[in-house]
Amino acid sequence: MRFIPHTDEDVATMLEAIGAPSLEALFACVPEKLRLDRPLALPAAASEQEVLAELRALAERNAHAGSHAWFLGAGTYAHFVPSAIDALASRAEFATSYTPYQPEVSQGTLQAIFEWQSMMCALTGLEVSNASLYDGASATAEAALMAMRLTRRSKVVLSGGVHPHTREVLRTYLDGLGGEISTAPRGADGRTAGLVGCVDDATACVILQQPAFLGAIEDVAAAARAARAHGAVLVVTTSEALSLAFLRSPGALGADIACGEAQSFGVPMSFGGPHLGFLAARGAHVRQMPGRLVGQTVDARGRRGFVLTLSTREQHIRRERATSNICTNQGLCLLRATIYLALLGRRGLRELARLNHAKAEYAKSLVRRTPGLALPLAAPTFHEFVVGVPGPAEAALARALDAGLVAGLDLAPHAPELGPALLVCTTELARREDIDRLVRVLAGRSA
Amino acid sequence: MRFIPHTDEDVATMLEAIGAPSLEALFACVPEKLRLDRPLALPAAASEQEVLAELRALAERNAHAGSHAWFLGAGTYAHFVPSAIDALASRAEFATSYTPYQPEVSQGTLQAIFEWQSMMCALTGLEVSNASLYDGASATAEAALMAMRLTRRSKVVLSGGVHPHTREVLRTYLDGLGGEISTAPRGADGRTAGLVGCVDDATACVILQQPAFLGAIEDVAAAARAARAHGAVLVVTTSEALSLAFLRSPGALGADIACGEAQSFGVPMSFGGPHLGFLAARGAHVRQMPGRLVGQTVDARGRRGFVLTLSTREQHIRRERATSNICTNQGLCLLRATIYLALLGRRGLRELARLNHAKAEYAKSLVRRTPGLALPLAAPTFHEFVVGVPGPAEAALARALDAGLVAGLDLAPHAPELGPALLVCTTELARREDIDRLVRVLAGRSA
Amino acid sequence: MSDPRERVQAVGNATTSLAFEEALLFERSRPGRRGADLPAPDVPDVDPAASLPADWLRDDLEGLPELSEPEVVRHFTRLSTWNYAVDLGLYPLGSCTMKYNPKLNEAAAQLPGFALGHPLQPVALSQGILQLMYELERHLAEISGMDRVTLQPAAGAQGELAGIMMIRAYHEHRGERRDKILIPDSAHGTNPASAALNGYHTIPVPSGPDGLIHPAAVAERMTPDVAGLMVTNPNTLGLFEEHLVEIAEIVHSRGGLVYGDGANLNALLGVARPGDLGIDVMHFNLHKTFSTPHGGGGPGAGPVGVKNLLAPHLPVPMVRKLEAAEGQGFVLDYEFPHSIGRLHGNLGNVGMLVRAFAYVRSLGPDGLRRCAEMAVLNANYVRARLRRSYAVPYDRPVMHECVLSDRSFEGAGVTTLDVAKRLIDYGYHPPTVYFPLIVPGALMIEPTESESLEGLDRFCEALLAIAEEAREDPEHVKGAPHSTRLSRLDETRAARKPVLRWQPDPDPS
Amino acid sequence: MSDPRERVQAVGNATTSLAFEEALLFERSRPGRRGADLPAPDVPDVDPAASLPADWLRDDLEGLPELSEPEVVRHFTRLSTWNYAVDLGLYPLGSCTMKYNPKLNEAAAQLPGFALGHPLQPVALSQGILQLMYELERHLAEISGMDRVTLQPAAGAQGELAGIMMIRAYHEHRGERRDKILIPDSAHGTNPASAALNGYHTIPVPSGPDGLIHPAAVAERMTPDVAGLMVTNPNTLGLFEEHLVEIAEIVHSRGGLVYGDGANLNALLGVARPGDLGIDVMHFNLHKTFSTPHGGGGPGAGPVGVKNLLAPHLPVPMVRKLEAAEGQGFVLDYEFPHSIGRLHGNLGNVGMLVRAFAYVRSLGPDGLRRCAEMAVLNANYVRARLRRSYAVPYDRPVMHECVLSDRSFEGAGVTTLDVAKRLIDYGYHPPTVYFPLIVPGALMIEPTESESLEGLDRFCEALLAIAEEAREDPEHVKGAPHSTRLSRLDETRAARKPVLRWQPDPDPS
Ligand SMILES: Cc1ncc(COP(=O)(O)O)c(C=O)c1O
Ligand SMILES: Cc1ncc(COP(=O)(O)O)c(C=O)c1O
Repeated sequence: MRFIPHTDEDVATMLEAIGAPSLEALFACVPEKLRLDRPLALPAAASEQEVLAELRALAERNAHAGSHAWFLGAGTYAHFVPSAIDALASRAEFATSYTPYQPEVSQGTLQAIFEWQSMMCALTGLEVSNASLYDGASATAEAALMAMRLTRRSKVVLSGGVHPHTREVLRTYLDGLGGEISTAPRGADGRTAGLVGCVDDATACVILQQPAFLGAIEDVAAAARAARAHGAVLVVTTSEALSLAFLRSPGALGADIACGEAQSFGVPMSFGGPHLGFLAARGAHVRQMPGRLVGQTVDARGRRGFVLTLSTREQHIRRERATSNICTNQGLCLLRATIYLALLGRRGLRELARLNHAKAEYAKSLVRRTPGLALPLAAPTFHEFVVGVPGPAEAALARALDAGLVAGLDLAPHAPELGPALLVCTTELARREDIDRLVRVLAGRSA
Repeated sequence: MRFIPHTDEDVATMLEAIGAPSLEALFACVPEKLRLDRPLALPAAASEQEVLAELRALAERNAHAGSHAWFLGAGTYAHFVPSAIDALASRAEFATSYTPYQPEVSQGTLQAIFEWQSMMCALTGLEVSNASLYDGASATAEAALMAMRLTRRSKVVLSGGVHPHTREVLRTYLDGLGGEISTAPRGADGRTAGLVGCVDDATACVILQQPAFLGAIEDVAAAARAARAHGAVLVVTTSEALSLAFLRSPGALGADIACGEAQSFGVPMSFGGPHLGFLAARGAHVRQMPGRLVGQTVDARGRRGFVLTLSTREQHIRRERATSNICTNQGLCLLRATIYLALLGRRGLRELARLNHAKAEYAKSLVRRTPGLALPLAAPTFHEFVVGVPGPAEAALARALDAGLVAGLDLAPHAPELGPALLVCTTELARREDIDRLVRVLAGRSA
Repeated sequence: MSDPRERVQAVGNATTSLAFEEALLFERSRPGRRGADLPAPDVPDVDPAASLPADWLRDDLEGLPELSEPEVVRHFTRLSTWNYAVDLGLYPLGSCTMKYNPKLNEAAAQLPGFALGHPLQPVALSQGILQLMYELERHLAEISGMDRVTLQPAAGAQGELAGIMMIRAYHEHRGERRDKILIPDSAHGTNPASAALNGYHTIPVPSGPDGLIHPAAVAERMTPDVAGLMVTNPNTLGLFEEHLVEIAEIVHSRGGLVYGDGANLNALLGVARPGDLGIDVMHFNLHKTFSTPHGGGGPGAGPVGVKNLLAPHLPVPMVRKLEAAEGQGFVLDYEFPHSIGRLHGNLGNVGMLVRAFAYVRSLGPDGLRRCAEMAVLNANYVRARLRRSYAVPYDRPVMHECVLSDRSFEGAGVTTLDVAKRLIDYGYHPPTVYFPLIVPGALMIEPTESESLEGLDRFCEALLAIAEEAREDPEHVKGAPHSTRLSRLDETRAARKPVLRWQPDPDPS
Repeated sequence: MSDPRERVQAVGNATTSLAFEEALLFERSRPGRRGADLPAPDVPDVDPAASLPADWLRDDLEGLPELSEPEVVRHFTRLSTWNYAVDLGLYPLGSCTMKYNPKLNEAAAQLPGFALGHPLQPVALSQGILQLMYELERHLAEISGMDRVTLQPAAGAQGELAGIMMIRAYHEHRGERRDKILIPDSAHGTNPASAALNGYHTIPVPSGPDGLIHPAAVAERMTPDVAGLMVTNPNTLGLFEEHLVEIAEIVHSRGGLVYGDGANLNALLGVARPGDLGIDVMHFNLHKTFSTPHGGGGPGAGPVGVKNLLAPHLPVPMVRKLEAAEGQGFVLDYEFPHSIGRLHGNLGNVGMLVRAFAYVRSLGPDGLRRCAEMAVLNANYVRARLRRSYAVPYDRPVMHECVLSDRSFEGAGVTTLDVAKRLIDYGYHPPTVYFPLIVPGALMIEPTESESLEGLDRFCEALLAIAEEAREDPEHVKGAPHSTRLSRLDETRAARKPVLRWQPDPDPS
């Protein structure tokens, strides 16, 4: 066993020092009859060479953003990841360390988290950001719970534009605390309609996704007014953090909590996880925030340093009264995102967002001009939008696949009322010629 | 330009400090008419995303040991590389540092080299090993030059079993110093024959490759006697360092210098380079050795440490009288090999060598039993051997390729006298079912 | 007594050396620098203001830095050198199982077929990963003695949440209203927090003088309004809950269920199975027992195993292998009528599942059992070597970790915190401190099976040297660490006047 | 004067911190441990003694260590922390061009289609790599103004060897016997060494008082038995050889050829081309100018460019693009009748070629020129900031590097070595020292274009602080480095009593 150093001699020496006759004896406290009297029924150990071969074979049976031209987004996005991120995030000092409980030997992780918090404040237009939550869906659920604590109310008004999975997770989380959810429907242009009607004085928060699941860019300011009118908290969530570099910040538009998924910032899609949930809020609400926070301080000799702080909110101190049960979070994904934002920087990130938008506008312009295809939703979009296709969406996807394209998400389960339609996303990875091919095959013409 | 930090403002500040009116002015010392008056005719800069896409496309147009079952060796071997090697050798502290001229900030590299030297002494059965040479071919040429210096003789007796490329490189290197080369032919069983006849009192060294290019295991002791009889130096070179774990060490069998290629120790094949030349010798000959040497010493406070030593042999001190002109060598490949040997260790490396041998013996046993195929050379082998095939070797290779196998090296250019034949190698990567398929397709039967 | 630096050098694990300073990204930023370049646009540029109100648009990203790639690389490389890590040395954080993280796992997870796959791509295009998940579920079920396992939870705490939700669903489904849950006083903070998120009131169960929970204590509290018991076995003292079966019977007999916190499963691998001990539902911490890296605070993965009685309540989707009749392959299965719903936005932290799968395949049944044996051997060895110099609150053989305390240093006024900080000077990460709460001044040491005999000896010599220092040179211990770039950071100040982000001009002081 | 540690902290680049000790592999070894496991044998085991005499076989590998994978990983991770590196800070080694090594290059080189390819696989299966090599040859030719470029040499010195061989072949082919070669006294040691390997006697050419070679000095020595001149431009003083064209004419007019040592090409990228300056043959150091990592001493790559007159003598094989008539693609070309033969066992250090190709593609024409401009700007800026505090032997504008000396500290008895070692305490790798030989106590500083203005300022402040220390606190400077794990290793002892390997019982002392 190459992972375990013990030789038989070592074992003997140690048993002797302990005063135990045998390894078996170390488990004397486990009642005889409860011990497993057989080897576990698992495949026998394999060598590194064999395990890698087995995993390669499995991996090769998956399609991925490297094997096809990729237009599938819907909450998980194929963006380019600069090589420096893998090189740095794989450094053992980052990857094989624990949560930075001991600041003297964890300043690397702590300073990086502080930098992340700072940049997320800048992007969300809010004063406090935590050090990650599991993913965008649980971050949104945590935001709702936070709003319920802040308002001591239990009603949540949910935009129909929130990602369906996020809505499901929200239901799962709220169920235990008697939170009730009412959903504001989608208007004809794709934006959330009739929010105002749903909000009342029992409403803890309004949850709006920006951009909406089907791509529409929502009117955050209007939602803020609707929420504020009843003393409710406005939560703006996003499943595409890059949109923060494109749109005015949620904070600036009146959101009290901004949360969501930051996988787009240098985290591989990896079949949906590990990704990176984030949550930012107004300074006044910091003590109700879930998740870890890193703060600046000084050491015994007055030198600047960083520590985990305000932990009285957390489970290991506050236990059943904690703001959340989260312990292990998404540290290394946060580090990747911090490196990503440092590389892209103040100008690069905005330019990237604009490029993503321009690709989508180009694709939409082709769709508009292509008989058989349609853009059923009129609202402006960022880099993702709905395309109505001739005949069943499944058939369109299959045609695209034959042409080496993963064309998008079949909306039949999510928005049947739109007829056969796909949710299509264009990031910087989508080359013009791929977009051209996509439009041709969706329209039923040969690639 | 993401690699260059200078902003226009920085440039202005710096020009001012220098007192230069413009960047152009910094090149005033370059006569006007000699300056390039146009941009270089190169493709325009591409983004990281584009460059990676371009390189992926090129890489995908190459076959490789991951895309086919691999039986091609002939001096470059497809062995499994433990994942820990990439993880450690890619650490910036190893990869982005220079030759360890300043020991106080280079102990990591220095200690690793010292460990490498120690292990190569153990493997070769000699007292001194250097810190790498470019590759096995140049290492063999350096060994010949070293022998010429040691003996003040200029005649080199070369076994016909030495890798043809190594022979060519040797000729290239010796040409400038008037070394003359005579070649001992290959005997019917594949081993070098008539060495004795070639050696005389003008012979600086006898160079034997172990195993020989066509796989035969040579009689090193006999060669040692032949060399010793005339005061010549015996150089034993290998293109498969793993054989050192299978066969009695060259030193133990009478070799004065052992050298060759250690790519098999965790260095990727990478189309032939960078690989890892090594050279070890008797202690008495250390001052005639080429290449860097690391020695143990103590620091100002008496603590053990390591430094580059005996540099008076080297070009930066001895200049035209140096033992070699080598400066930059194969440091990071040496590190990979050091990690490899540390992982495989005293037992693992021998077991691996035995496994390689067992695979070859299995393959040979099939070949023996297969009509149409033959083993033209009778001498025992390690993991590589010659297979006579029916019809042109090219056709056999093509058949194998259709079955997803890279079957070996066509020997037509190297040993036409053997008729249509392939040099076939089986490492631990060759699975039994692949070997079975190989034998079937070579025999002309369907895979 | 000798010079403090000499004492450290005598143990031979650590020294001091050159280290690098590094400012914040924002302080290194210079307008106009860039660390990434974008592909040349191959589509017409579009002014967003054409389709959107100008005041909906972002005009600037003030607050994001501007650096070149070399500066960014240097920044984070330097930061990394300020961290301690498993790859640098023994990391005895009790309850965290800081075992070696095989490099093979990382290589596997980085394969494009895993790293670049999309959670919503058609299952026909995802058969490789679905098979891996299917097999990993089978393996975890066998290891734990559970019937089904959901791979969705992103960490142990989310696993607890899911597990307690299933217990709640189970009772509700049977029309029972139970609003309390029993939790031992030695439990980890996530246990009560997860219960609370389910609306449960938590009833603490006191540990006995031997550090174990006793049937009587449970029986007394196991009233009809109690939904169940959350138990950690081995518990956070590193002790095997010897009465668990009897306790489970009590809970079951009164209609309750038993949740098992699997954080300490490493001690039981191949030796005993929670499912055979009366546990109905449990979580795994793949980032502990199954060697996926902790990443400075995650990501992890917290699969949850259940007995069949809870299977109808599992979160969806699960992975199902098609019956021969249905054809070949794997699909996502949503057919769980009484499911608690979805917990994760996607399929879970799949990248971590790949690593854990590689680990299980590498170890096999014998290797897994060897882990448990060597982990327990190491913990008992450390205990044996230290028990004469450190107070051992519950002085009996342990499983994978042992808990010491600072009681023996009260005289000298040296605390657990001091010992922990001083250990840093000797080149070791401190153990878990002040947990479990039932041990005042706890020092909780979990060496894991990855550590060698000599490595443990050196570690123990450091702790023994500190015990001596505590008596002979207490001030030096109280001033520790002396070797690090920063020493004793002021956590009170951080919390009293929180500075949680960098700002162009942060208020001074 | 202030406390030495405070002086270091004032510059703000470095401090001291915890570091780890680590013994030799052999000292950590324990019989029976293993760090790798082998695939289960799927073929019958074979006793080698069946086919080979027992005394030809290896019975044991005594001297190789036995460690588990975690121990090996820790060993080398700890070792790595003892190194300085470009990714940690400025690395001003003159003549070594320690520029930033883009991570993209590494990612590209690791693609299986590059890393796992075999040099002897049929060219039909290697079209991707052959195209890359073909294009890289074209790019290097354009950058240097040469006609053809061989990619075979493994490093600069092997490139020199190849280049001088071609010069020799050229003369021999024309029936001329020339056995001398001219080399400036400022040349790098590999130049004379490479010439000597060709059997040439080297005739030193003295540099003029301005640090340049002068036509007269060359004319004087350029006799009919001289094969040519080896010149480095910019030279090792960082000065552009202003008379090179005239000098080349002299050499050519007397039947000689001019070899250009391209180690300093970084200064000329896109600004001037050696081929336009009269150079007939030159080498490139891809590990300098083209950003491939130095790896603690290689591997590098040293392609050699030649004018057409030398092309017939190029080493084989070269890569050739098929003519339209022959079909599509690339082949290996052996048709060089007067080739000097083969230099490398295979095609060269291909992995480095991939990295250099990625670099050229990333920078393009403008980026390459920008490198030269910023490299020269940085060197002149450092010179400008230091020239008042350090002796500058040849005080004129420089190209990519500047050479200072310790003359100004003679009084205090502080030497270049002392300054170099003290610079370590400030967190910098020392410059190249005592080279070029013509400058006593040379400090040769090459910042490269990768360094920022603030970075250079901090570096200069360190050197200025040291200059002050040399006067005010010379003893402290002579004792440096004070911050490192080890200080001032005894090189004399190492050479006098060489211990070049670990042995079970190394003789004491
Ligand atoms: C005993 C115990 N339970 C639960 C947890 C929580 O697990 P996670 O951090 O994976 O959420 C931990 C983690 O420290 C633990 O030690
Ligand atoms: C001026 C000069 N020439 C030649 C060389 C030798 O190049 P390499 O180390 O690549 O063999 C060097 C390397 O330091 C150099 O600086």
